[in-house]
Amino acid sequence: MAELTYRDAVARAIAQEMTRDENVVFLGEDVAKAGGVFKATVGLLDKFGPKRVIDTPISEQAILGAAMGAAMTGLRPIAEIMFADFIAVCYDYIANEFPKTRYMTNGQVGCPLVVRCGGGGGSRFGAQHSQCIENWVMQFPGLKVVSPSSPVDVIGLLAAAVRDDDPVMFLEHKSLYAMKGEVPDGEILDRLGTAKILRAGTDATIIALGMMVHRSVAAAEKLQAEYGVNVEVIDVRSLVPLDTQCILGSVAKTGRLFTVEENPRVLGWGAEVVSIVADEAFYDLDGPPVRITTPNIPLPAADQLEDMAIPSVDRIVATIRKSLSA
Amino acid sequence: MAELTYRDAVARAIAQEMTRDENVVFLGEDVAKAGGVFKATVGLLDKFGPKRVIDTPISEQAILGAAMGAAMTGLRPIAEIMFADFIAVCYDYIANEFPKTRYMTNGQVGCPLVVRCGGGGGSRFGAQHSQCIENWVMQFPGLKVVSPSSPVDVIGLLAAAVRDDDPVMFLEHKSLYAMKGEVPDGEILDRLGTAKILRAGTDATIIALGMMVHRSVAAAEKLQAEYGVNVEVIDVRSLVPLDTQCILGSVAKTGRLFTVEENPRVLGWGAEVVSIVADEAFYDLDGPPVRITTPNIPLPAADQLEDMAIPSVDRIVATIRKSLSA
Amino acid sequence: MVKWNISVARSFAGRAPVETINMAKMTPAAGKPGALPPNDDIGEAKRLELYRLQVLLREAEQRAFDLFLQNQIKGTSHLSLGQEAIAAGCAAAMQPGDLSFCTYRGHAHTLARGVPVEKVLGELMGRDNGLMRGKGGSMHLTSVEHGVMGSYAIIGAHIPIACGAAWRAQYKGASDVSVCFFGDGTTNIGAFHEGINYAAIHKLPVVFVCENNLYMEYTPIADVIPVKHPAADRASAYGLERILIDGNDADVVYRTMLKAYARARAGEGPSLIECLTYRHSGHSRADPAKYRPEGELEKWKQRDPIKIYRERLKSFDFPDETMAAIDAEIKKIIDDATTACQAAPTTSTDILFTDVYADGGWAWRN
Amino acid sequence: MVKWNISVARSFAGRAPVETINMAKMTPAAGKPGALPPNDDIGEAKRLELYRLQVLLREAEQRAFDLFLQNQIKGTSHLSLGQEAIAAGCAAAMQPGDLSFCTYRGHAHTLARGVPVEKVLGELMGRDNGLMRGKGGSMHLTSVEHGVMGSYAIIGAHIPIACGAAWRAQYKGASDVSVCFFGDGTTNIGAFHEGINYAAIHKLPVVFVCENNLYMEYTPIADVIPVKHPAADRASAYGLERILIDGNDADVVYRTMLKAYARARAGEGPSLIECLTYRHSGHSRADPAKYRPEGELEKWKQRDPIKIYRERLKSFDFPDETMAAIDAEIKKIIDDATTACQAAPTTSTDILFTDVYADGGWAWRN
Ligand SMILES: Cc1ncc(C[n+]2csc(CCOP(=O)(O)OP(=O)(O)O)c2C)c(N)n1
Ligand SMILES: Cc1ncc(C[n+]2csc(CCOP(=O)(O)OP(=O)(O)O)c2C)c(N)n1
Ligand SMILES: [Mg+2]
Ligand SMILES: [Mg+2]
Repeated sequence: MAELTYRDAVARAIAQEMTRDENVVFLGEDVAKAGGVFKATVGLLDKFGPKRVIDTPISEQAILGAAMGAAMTGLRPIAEIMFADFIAVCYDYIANEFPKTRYMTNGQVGCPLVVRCGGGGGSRFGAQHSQCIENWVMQFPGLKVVSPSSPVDVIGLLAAAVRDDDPVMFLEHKSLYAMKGEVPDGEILDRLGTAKILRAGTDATIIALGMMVHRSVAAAEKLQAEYGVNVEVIDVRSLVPLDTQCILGSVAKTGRLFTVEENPRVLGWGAEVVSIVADEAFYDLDGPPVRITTPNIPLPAADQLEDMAIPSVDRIVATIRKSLSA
Repeated sequence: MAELTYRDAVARAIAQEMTRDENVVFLGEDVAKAGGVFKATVGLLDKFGPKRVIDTPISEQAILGAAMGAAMTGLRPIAEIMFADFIAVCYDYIANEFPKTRYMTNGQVGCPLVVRCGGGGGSRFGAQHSQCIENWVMQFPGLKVVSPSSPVDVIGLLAAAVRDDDPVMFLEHKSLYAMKGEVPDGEILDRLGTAKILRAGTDATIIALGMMVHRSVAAAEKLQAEYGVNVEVIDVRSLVPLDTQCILGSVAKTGRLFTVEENPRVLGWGAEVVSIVADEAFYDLDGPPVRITTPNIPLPAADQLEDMAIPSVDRIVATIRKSLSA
Repeated sequence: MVKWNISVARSFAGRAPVETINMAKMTPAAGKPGALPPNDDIGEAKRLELYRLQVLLREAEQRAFDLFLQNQIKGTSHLSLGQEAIAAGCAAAMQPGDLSFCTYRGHAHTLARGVPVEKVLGELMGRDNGLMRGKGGSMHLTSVEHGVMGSYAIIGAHIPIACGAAWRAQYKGASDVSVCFFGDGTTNIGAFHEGINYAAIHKLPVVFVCENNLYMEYTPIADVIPVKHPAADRASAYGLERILIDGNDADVVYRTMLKAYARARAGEGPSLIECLTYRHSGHSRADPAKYRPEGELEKWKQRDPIKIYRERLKSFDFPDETMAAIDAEIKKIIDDATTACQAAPTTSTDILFTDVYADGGWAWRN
Repeated sequence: MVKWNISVARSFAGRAPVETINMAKMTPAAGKPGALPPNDDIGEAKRLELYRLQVLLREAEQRAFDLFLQNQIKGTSHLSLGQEAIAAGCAAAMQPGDLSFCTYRGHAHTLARGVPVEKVLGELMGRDNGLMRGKGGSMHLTSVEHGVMGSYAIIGAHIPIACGAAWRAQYKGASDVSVCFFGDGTTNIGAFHEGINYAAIHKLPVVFVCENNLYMEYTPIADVIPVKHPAADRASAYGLERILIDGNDADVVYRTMLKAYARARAGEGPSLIECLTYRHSGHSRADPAKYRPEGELEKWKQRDPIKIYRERLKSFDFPDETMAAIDAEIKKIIDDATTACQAAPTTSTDILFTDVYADGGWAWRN
């Protein structure tokens, strides 16, 4: 058991998988010699050499396309797209190539690869370098979408993503890179599609992801301590596959659903969760399902503006209190 | 009053706007000399000349980027991206550039342009040429999203889109190009953000878009005729801005909500509609809100497979009957 | 109007100057009239294979076209009629295990690798005997067992993908070459630039074949590029040699590819080869190709690759019966395939829900 | 290691051969020692402007860096320390109404167009007096009134956008030129290829300025291109002239740009100009730039553009006091701006919800 940062957990996970399987290769911009602009891949080049850890040109389409061609023919590439926002310049692979290949070829061709990127706000980077992009990528049948909120989940879920035979978007959160957490020694392997109940509760269910998990837990503690409201917090961890059973089970118990999302309001991942619950657990609900999100605005750069935009512990608390009339 | 196809309505709308405002220019692949691969822009080159109607290289990023630069500095470009699926190769403009520019510059720069494309299934074109992409584009604050279901709406909404000072995604449906409809003479100008109640009803509300509007109306007729179920059908027409009042008003009346979407199930636009209704009209709902969609699969090419994937009149009827136990 | 003067790379491997030849003055058949079937670098067997392949592609696509007209094939399709020398020459120079990456205009390249006509026509007809049982359709023909790693319908996407397959070969020390086909118009999309650059810096064993048929869908390529040759005139931007060849002469294509593949296998890196050609039909099923200047098609039909090749064989003293026998064999293959497809059941709809994910199903949630 | 031999285009407009000059052997100041301030093509006033601009950019960015260290500026920033000759030379050659399209590394280009230092520092500090009142931040500096049409943080996106602005000028018969700045690494992204091609075929009045500072973020450009010069060696792919200049000499930049702008205004089309330079600081705030080989920075500091320019002015007999007065004036401007920013209120949060849509608000539904 050691304390590790979320950042170092990335390198450890990649190293674990590269050691296990020589078909695992890693490419991206500034990932090798420099160890990544977020320093999340330091040491990999030294350990595995330039044949397996590759600095690329600023050519995101070439990165994802090459990863796909390699994956189709036997390698297990991990591709880094530095900031999640840059997925937009190579979106064809996300939308049209990775997820459709297996289906269109009637199962002849698979695409076992992982795309890692750092998303999310809190760094005062402005509208083009701060986005949570779950709702850019989860609508494609065939593509999996994972987002870890802790160092141990980074390792376990990234390992699971690398071993998965489907293409996986692995969405890290920039503001969590410095976060520390306990991590067991030895190999760590988790399962995609499994949500985690981080805090059991009876009065309401919060479904959260990434950085919002931590704010949700803090909000739940505050709701308990200050208002006697007992909220269950679920770290959904993986949007595709989605652990619907866990979500529905919790709502069956609490009767109330809140999603906490970092993305702007319209068509965030929470809309899918709410829609599933509203359809399948309608009669379990004791009140409206509520989405707590960034408002429908691009993210501003200045710190006080950005802080106001992204859901805060206080906003989560206030929204839930108001909705529960607590 | 004349009968016009949806296809010809596109050309008429563009001509109307180009005649009105010489800042309106039109560019895209094969749109000028050939009149578009869907023949929706025939005659524009002859009428307005090669300075205003431009055949481009296969460079979707150049098309949208050039449209944006022109829009920022005084023109009113209409850009065609041939098949909606190709939005993926120029997605950066959709996700990061068009919608954020005004906000990031604190209002200094606007981006008044229209991107037209032909989407949707029914043509047996397979997984990369048949998609409805509403849920690729509606999650960006600053971007508007419109999709017409009839010739007259094509003209009125396209005219409104061209005159709008915000960037607008104008999503036409390939399978509707041949559809005919009555169109008044003279200038036609509609309003974005206004849904249309196509059929009044009392037992349930259907919200639909594009080709699904027609199937929804047919389903409603059948439900009425064969099962005595009186369904209200709303053509939502514009997802951003969204006519939430119309939707909420209808649900307040009927107590039941169904969305009919052509996209695969996960995180379709219907999830946003359902989430809004579940939150804001929870106590109006007499039963679960239900999304009728293509299943969570890429679209297959063969006709019998494609027909089974996309919501049919019969599937809409069956789903609603089952849900209403009618 | 088409200009017949094109530059042809004389020496491939080195940096030798390119030679400008006048195609109009070329004898359609380059062999010496009256000579015996030559045992030159290509040889008799390969020549017959090249002829057979070209006829096969021609007749299979002609049949696909007829079936469209009879509404037995739905959807769209993009034929390579007139461009067969490229598909034949490229495939005939490949070794088993080499990989093809095709476009929506992929029937010819797929068939040229040995995929049965029945499987291709079946796919177009949405039958259960189709290559992908109807799930992919005309634009996505794939047959991994024949090295056809897919047909890609988004312009340029497969250029980086082919790089990736070549990267795997390099990484594993395998000797296969990835061959990536695309058109003139594809050279203007971002993925082209990114992919070719990427291949060049890593010296990947990939060969990029640009079939310059003078048109994109309906717009002439000359209208949208500031250079004359969309691929050849850009090769130097990637440190590659300028290679421009006559794409209607299967021997020229074959020879050029042999060298390019050898170079790739030797670790010397990618090649970008522009083949000048012309499509006889419209861009796709929907296109009557009225945008072509009068006489252009007729001029190119004089340089029909099959006509050229038949005359070449004749000039090498192959007897007429040899070609007639091949023609007959092909006709039978295609007739049989058509009959088989017509008899085949349409795909059962249960496959709608298979192979979305690697577990074989479509479940995305529990 | 840096190689000092670079090719410099001697004659710009024509197709004259480029000349290889040895920068190491160049006297840092090209003027004749002892000569009077020259009334040559550049002239005394412009020379002082060029000097002043470079000092302004240097000092303003140095101040920005200091404010970061004091945590008065949050977020990231990308400085152009060492690259000032390009921003100064390009801006000094522009006319009012010409448009600049910058990147995340845009402070210098923004200031060079006359945007007040206070507005730029205010933006970096998230103050209400900032250019965009803190909504955009360092990477998105925009001042339409000064012709700064935005700073773009997604690599390459602004290349087609600049084409669009130039298209508008061409369409309207306006005489302004759009100038688009980007780095060496940006030449490998798809949008570069699509944009330059597009500009070339339409002969748009746009000038593309590639600041080759030898590095992308941390990776040397030489590691990821198969040619020597990422922009110059690719110009011919777009039918453009190869232009490679010394980006640390403001006079060279100024002269080159004057010609390129004139060419654009004359309807002769775009230019792609590669300026060889070096950044003294890391890529961004977070980067200590440890990846650079020993001695490289020092070598380039000998060719510090401001040092070069000050020596040139001296060699033209500008008295020390002239430069000292400019230095002092700049120092005061920057001190005053800093004080003003520190005194300015932070932006009130009500602007969080303004200008999402053209109606000034953020409502997307009724
Ligand atoms: C990204 C993208 N843009 C546009 C298209 C539509 N499209 C299909 S084929 C084609 C023309 C391609 O021309 P070329 O590369 O010359 O190939 P050819 O069809 O002549 O073989 C176009 C524009 C597409 N499939 N993908
Ligand atoms: C599409 C995209 N990919 C990657 C990045 C991250 N990034 C920002 S600056 C940079 C390096 C750019 O290098 P260059 O073009 O040489 O410009 P310089 O920073 O040296 O001025 C990279 C990779 C980005 N902003 N956008
Ligand atoms: Mg072509
Ligand atoms: Mg650089």
